[in-house]
Amino acid sequence: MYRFIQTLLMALFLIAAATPWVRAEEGLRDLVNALGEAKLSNMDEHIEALAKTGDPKVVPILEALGEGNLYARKVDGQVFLTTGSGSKLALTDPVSGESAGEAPKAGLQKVKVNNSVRRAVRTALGSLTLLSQDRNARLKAAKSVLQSPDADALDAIENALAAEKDAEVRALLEQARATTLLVSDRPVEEKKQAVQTLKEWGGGDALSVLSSALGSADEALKSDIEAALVGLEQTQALWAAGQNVWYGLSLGSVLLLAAIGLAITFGVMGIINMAHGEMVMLGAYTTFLVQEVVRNSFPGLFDWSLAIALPLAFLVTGAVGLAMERGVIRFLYGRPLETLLATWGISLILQQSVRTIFGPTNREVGNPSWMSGAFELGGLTITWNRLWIILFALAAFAALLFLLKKTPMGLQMRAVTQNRRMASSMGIRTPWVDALTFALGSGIAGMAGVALSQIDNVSPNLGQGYIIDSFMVVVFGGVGNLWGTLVGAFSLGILNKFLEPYAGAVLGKILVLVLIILFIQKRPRGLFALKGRAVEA
Amino acid sequence: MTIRARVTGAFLAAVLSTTAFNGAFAAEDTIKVGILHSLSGTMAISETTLKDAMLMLIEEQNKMGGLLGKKLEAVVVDPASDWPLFAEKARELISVDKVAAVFGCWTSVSRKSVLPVFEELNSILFYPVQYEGEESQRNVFYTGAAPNQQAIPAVDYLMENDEVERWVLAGTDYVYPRTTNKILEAYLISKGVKPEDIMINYTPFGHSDWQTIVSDIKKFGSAGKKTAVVSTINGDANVPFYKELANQGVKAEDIPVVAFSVGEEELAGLDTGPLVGHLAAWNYFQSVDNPANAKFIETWKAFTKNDKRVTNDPMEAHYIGFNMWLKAVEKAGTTDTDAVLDAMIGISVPNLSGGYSTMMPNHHITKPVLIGEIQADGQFETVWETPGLVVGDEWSDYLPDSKDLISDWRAPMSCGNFNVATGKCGGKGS
Amino acid sequence: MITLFLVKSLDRTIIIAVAILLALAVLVPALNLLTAPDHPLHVPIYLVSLFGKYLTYALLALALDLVWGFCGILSLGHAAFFALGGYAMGMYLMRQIGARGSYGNPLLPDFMVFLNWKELPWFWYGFDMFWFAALMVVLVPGLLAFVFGWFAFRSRVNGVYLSIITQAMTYALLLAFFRNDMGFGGNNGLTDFKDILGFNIQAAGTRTALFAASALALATSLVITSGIVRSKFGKVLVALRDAESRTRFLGYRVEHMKLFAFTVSAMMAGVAGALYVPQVGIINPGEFAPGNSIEVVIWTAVGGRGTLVGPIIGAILVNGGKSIFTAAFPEFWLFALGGLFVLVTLFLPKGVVGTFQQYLARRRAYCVAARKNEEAELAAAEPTAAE
Amino acid sequence: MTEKKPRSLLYLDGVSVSFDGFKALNSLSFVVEPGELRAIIGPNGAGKTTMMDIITGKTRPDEGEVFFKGGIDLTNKDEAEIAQLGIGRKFQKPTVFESHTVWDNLELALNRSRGVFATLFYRLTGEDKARIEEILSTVRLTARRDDPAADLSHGQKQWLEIGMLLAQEPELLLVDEPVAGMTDAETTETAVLLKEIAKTRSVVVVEHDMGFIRDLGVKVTCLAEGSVLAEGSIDFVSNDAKVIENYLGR
Repeated sequence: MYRFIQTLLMALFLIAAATPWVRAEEGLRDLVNALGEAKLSNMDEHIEALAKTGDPKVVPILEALGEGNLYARKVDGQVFLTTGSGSKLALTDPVSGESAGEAPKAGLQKVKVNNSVRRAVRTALGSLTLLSQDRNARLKAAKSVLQSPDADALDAIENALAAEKDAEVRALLEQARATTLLVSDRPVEEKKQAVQTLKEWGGGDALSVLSSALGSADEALKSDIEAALVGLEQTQALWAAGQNVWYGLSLGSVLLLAAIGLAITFGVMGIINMAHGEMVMLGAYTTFLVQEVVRNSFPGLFDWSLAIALPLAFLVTGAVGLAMERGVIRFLYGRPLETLLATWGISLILQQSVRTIFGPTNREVGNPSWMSGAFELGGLTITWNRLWIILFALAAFAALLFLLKKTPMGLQMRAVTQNRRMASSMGIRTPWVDALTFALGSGIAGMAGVALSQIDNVSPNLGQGYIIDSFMVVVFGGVGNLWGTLVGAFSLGILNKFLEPYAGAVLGKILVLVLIILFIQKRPRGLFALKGRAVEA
Repeated sequence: MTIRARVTGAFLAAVLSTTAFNGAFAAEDTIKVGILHSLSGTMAISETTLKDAMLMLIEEQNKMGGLLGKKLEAVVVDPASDWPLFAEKARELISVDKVAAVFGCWTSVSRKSVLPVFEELNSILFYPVQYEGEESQRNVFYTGAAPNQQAIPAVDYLMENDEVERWVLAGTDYVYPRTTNKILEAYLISKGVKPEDIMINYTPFGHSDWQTIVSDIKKFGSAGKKTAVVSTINGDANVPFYKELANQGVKAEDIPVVAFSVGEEELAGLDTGPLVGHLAAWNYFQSVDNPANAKFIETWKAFTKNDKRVTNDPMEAHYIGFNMWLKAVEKAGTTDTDAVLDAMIGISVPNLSGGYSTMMPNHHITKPVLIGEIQADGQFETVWETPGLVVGDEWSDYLPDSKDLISDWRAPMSCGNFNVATGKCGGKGS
Repeated sequence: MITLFLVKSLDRTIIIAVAILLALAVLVPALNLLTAPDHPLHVPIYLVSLFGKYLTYALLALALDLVWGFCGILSLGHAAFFALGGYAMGMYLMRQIGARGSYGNPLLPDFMVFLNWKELPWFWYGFDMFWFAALMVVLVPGLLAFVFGWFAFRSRVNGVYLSIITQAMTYALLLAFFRNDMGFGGNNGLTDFKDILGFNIQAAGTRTALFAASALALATSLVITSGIVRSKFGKVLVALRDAESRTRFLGYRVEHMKLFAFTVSAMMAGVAGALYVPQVGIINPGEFAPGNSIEVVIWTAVGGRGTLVGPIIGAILVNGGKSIFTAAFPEFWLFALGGLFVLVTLFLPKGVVGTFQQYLARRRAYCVAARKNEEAELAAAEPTAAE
Repeated sequence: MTEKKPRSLLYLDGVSVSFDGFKALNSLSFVVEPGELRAIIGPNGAGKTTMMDIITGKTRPDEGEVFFKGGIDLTNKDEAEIAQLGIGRKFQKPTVFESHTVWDNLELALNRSRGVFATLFYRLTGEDKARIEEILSTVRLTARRDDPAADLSHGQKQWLEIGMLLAQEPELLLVDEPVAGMTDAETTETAVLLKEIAKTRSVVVVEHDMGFIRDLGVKVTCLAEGSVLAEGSIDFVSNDAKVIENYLGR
């Protein structure tokens, strides 16, 4: 399928030298227009033909094709590059690159693409752009040849390697060359060299390349590959354990975020707040609303939408919390089990309100660019959104700790929750402090909602999924102890992730629950229980 | 403003249904249609839309003069995603409200819960959702897809088009994924796929931490053979799953994911940019280009007063089921259950994907199967279509105990589980 | 000894409640079976099943009240015992289907057949016999409660910690029963029942009989609970609810007391579940959902915890309301339900029955005081102890 | 005090316990003879309540020995067992069963079999009835026998609790600040009552009220910082220099 690359340069020369430019342009136009009539099944042949021209104009055309921006005009079958969306599209002539006006969408027929077409486009673009002027284009090209090794492309890769100056691209090309070498019919000596390169490269990808090469390798090569594999597998196992820890931390940070507000309302104030999950949900919906406004009015600010949503979510859910405390909960102090009933009722009301206002379906909350994608750290794959969520959870925790331990406000809160009467007789306005503490807990839950909107559904049911886990974390860590919540969240997260590969996701979760139950038998007041003379009489 | 409109709309709907409930003073010359979809609880996310779709279909039909000269009247109840409550509400609809037919249920368990009620009280249920098959009941019409109308064509497509050799069957741990995966596993092995090239994974409902599983999929897919994921992951868990796929950089060109429970509604909650090219197999997509569908979408948007509302496959199933029921009632001249049950078989109505769907003797319908790729705008683009219509196969040919069973509700057989090997009705027959 | 125990259990309220239940057990089936459908007194089968369901809920609420209202153990996992009882009954009903399933397999239930199970798992053995299933209905929840309580009460887990781990228990069971590998039908649970003790489960006669059985079970449980509560043991329960340490220092083994109450309560919940399943026709893991357990708490709170008829009235009120509202205001009933919970906790902290009792007690006290005043005025006599 | 006294009723030797680094009891040794009435004084935090917690099984000592009636090791028994052995305890804050009547409170406290089934099928005998009546009159609550305990005054609750302890028939009674919050008249009466009680059993009283202790006129132990500071008659102790510095002087 990729045999054309071998003849690519030759064809380029021949066409460029032997035919007048006009004919080349007309030929290109025909090829492009042919795309409009092509079927999905024979599309790759057309792409191949286009790539064979070697014409740099082909690059934007193929890119547009891959992105689904290529349309054929229904009246004359002319194919155009398009931009924009909605009922009218702006057309660009593929050959001249000039604007060709606008056309209603109804008069255009999209050139259909599917995965195999996109793959063909990617490969074609890869070879076409290996020698591009643009460093990023070369980088992308190197990645794509690495992903689809083809013996025929080996020469092109070596040519590109010879000309390449950029270290990063070079490294990729080296790997691509080694990977491709293994599937080529080059001599064993060169292949041994390639195995070495791959071994030094390391990581899961090298492992998979080598293990798939093992099956078809010569006897002479086999021992080399096997040796390389042993080393790679060992390091890979270590990295896998590290990766698991990372997943555990990441899950733990989600648990921490979900539970941290509850550590205030439940842990510190003793309110069994079943509406806690709904506070998280309201925070997520605030993010949705902020993004709606940003999308419609200030598209440039999209990357900032989360930063805008954070304080707003805090205010919104804080206000809801304040209203809840003033309206209901303040009548129930000292009757913790009854707060459970009332807040359960409130959670039903909040859920149904959101369902009525925003509809029952999921709402779209986008990831800003700095929260999308992943990067490699040694053998670890770290996704940006998880990293930010861990950082955010820790920051929220630190801020809360600071607020409670180092500020007058925090002192008052602790005073009131420890001894209401005493605090009140010392001039602290206890009702006010109660209300603010509850609002604080709710507000933090709202901020957690902003973060969770990045990884989970934004639907009226969002909160329900977290409420039980949150209670488990707070109880496991020890009610009334923020550090307990922190340690509890991360240890449950990591435990869960280490059980998951052996027991599966479902059984793993059951095991964690059983372990919590057993743990509470051992330490009936949680991990970080306050020891001391029981005040109970 | 749209919010206010929706609140008033919902309020009006509530008032309407209140009057509907107080059936005592409702006019006698209406035909009542029961709508049994969860409006609260976990399934409200999917089912509320179907309730709205039914209200729209009934309103449209009334504009065209109703049925048998009478107006249709919708009776809406909320079974609240609580399965035993489904049974209670079904009983209430049939014996208190005396509805002529019920359109409802989403999950298999809700259908299982109401089955005995429909059987006992002899009424009709239209069930609009793709399901695991292995059932054919006299009082139920299955307008959603059976596994052979969704799962098997999707796998065929991937095998032919993308030359997939390694398969990940990922599902939520409940009956539909379990059965579908059993069928697919048997099917794949019959196609020469080696057992070690099939990875099966189950997760709990509402699973939200997909890091480990997605990285396992990546690892499974990097063994040098073309790999695809067949996802029977249920509603709620899909958004975090796709978000994790996007973030870990699993591209459709490398490891395509084909899903059977992800439709336009589910995509509405996602940024589909990074997901372009992942697949879904359905019998209908909103993007299908034909006049009937265009009109349907237009009516829907007008009815919901929201031009961002999307349509999806189960809505189309209700559309087909409702029209079939209308036609059957007209043919029978009465809403009497037995007469309608007889009249239903063989009824053929236009579907929204540009053809006709027919009610087969096994109470399943014929449908085209479409494979669509996710687009950046949250729609699907059809990339493949079965050449003709596929008949829903209630008893799968790929499960050892069900391959001998057939269903035919026409007299004289009138049997939901006729065993062709023993020639007796009632499974193996003993 | 036992008779004394039972006689002591009967006071006026209990006698009235039991009488009403017994009357219902006779009258409702009679009115359903013996009157014509258009007769003004006819009770439609729909209502029979509905109220039969409410009665099993009432029994569940009563069971919870025994541990929560009288013993101070707020169990957020009582639905688990209910569901286990239900599953035991469901397994019996499944086995009764026999070869009438879709696949005609005489031994295996349908869901096992199409998931390719080859033989019946060991824990399904015996469930083809009613006596065995009936035994399991009380034994399985009882045993779970005993083991769970043994550990928890011995370790002195109490208050919210206990509530949360009971919730963890039911949640873990929920996840476990969702697993198809467990052999309980996964998410779909057990359904498609045909008959019970040889009677067609859909027949009106069977339904009314089940209703009567539920009413009888509730009446019996009411008498037993009342006996427990009115015995010295019951007084110890209330004592440890109010002052656990004091009770301990008086020499009572608080953990044994709690364990007994918890186990009895779980068994009652199991019976409720077993009666519930044939009436609704399905049992599935959804019954284990933590939300269900919280709802039971709410029924009890609405009716009045720490009273015996309270939970019964609460369960019927809330569920009746739910049945009406889900049909009358399908989009708004959650507001009504949520609002009800908030209002009850705020304004009727003792529940409907508790508040009513309080009102009666206050009136009585007022009358006594008034009488005393009169007497004092009349003769300045020595005030006698109020009777 | 280190030699073993097997005939003593209660014997504590070298008992230490600490909470999060704070040493509540520091090698405390303490002996009570049968039939003795003993008063314990000491500043706040001296370990008085902790000592009671250890004797009654609520807290386990980190080290040290606790024996009852010579050979019964109390450190491995829980509250219920110890109570059944015959050690009664009155809390600092009056703790009675508020939702039960005065009568029921006493009935529950009665020294009868306390198992699950024994209580389930318990029947009030004439003998028990008479015993309760007797205690009621001892603690002067006969008139209020059918009132809920919650309705009693503070002093009456203290008395009811003492009555419950009497019903329990312990051999050793630990009483924590019995006169806190009582009127002078009530205090005097309580002293009389305790002396009365001490005729038939040993009593250990923790109290701050020096007047009350003088009324009792018994041997006094002064605790400070978790160990015994001084022991002897009230005059001896109140003249001890260390006691004055640590406690009385303040």
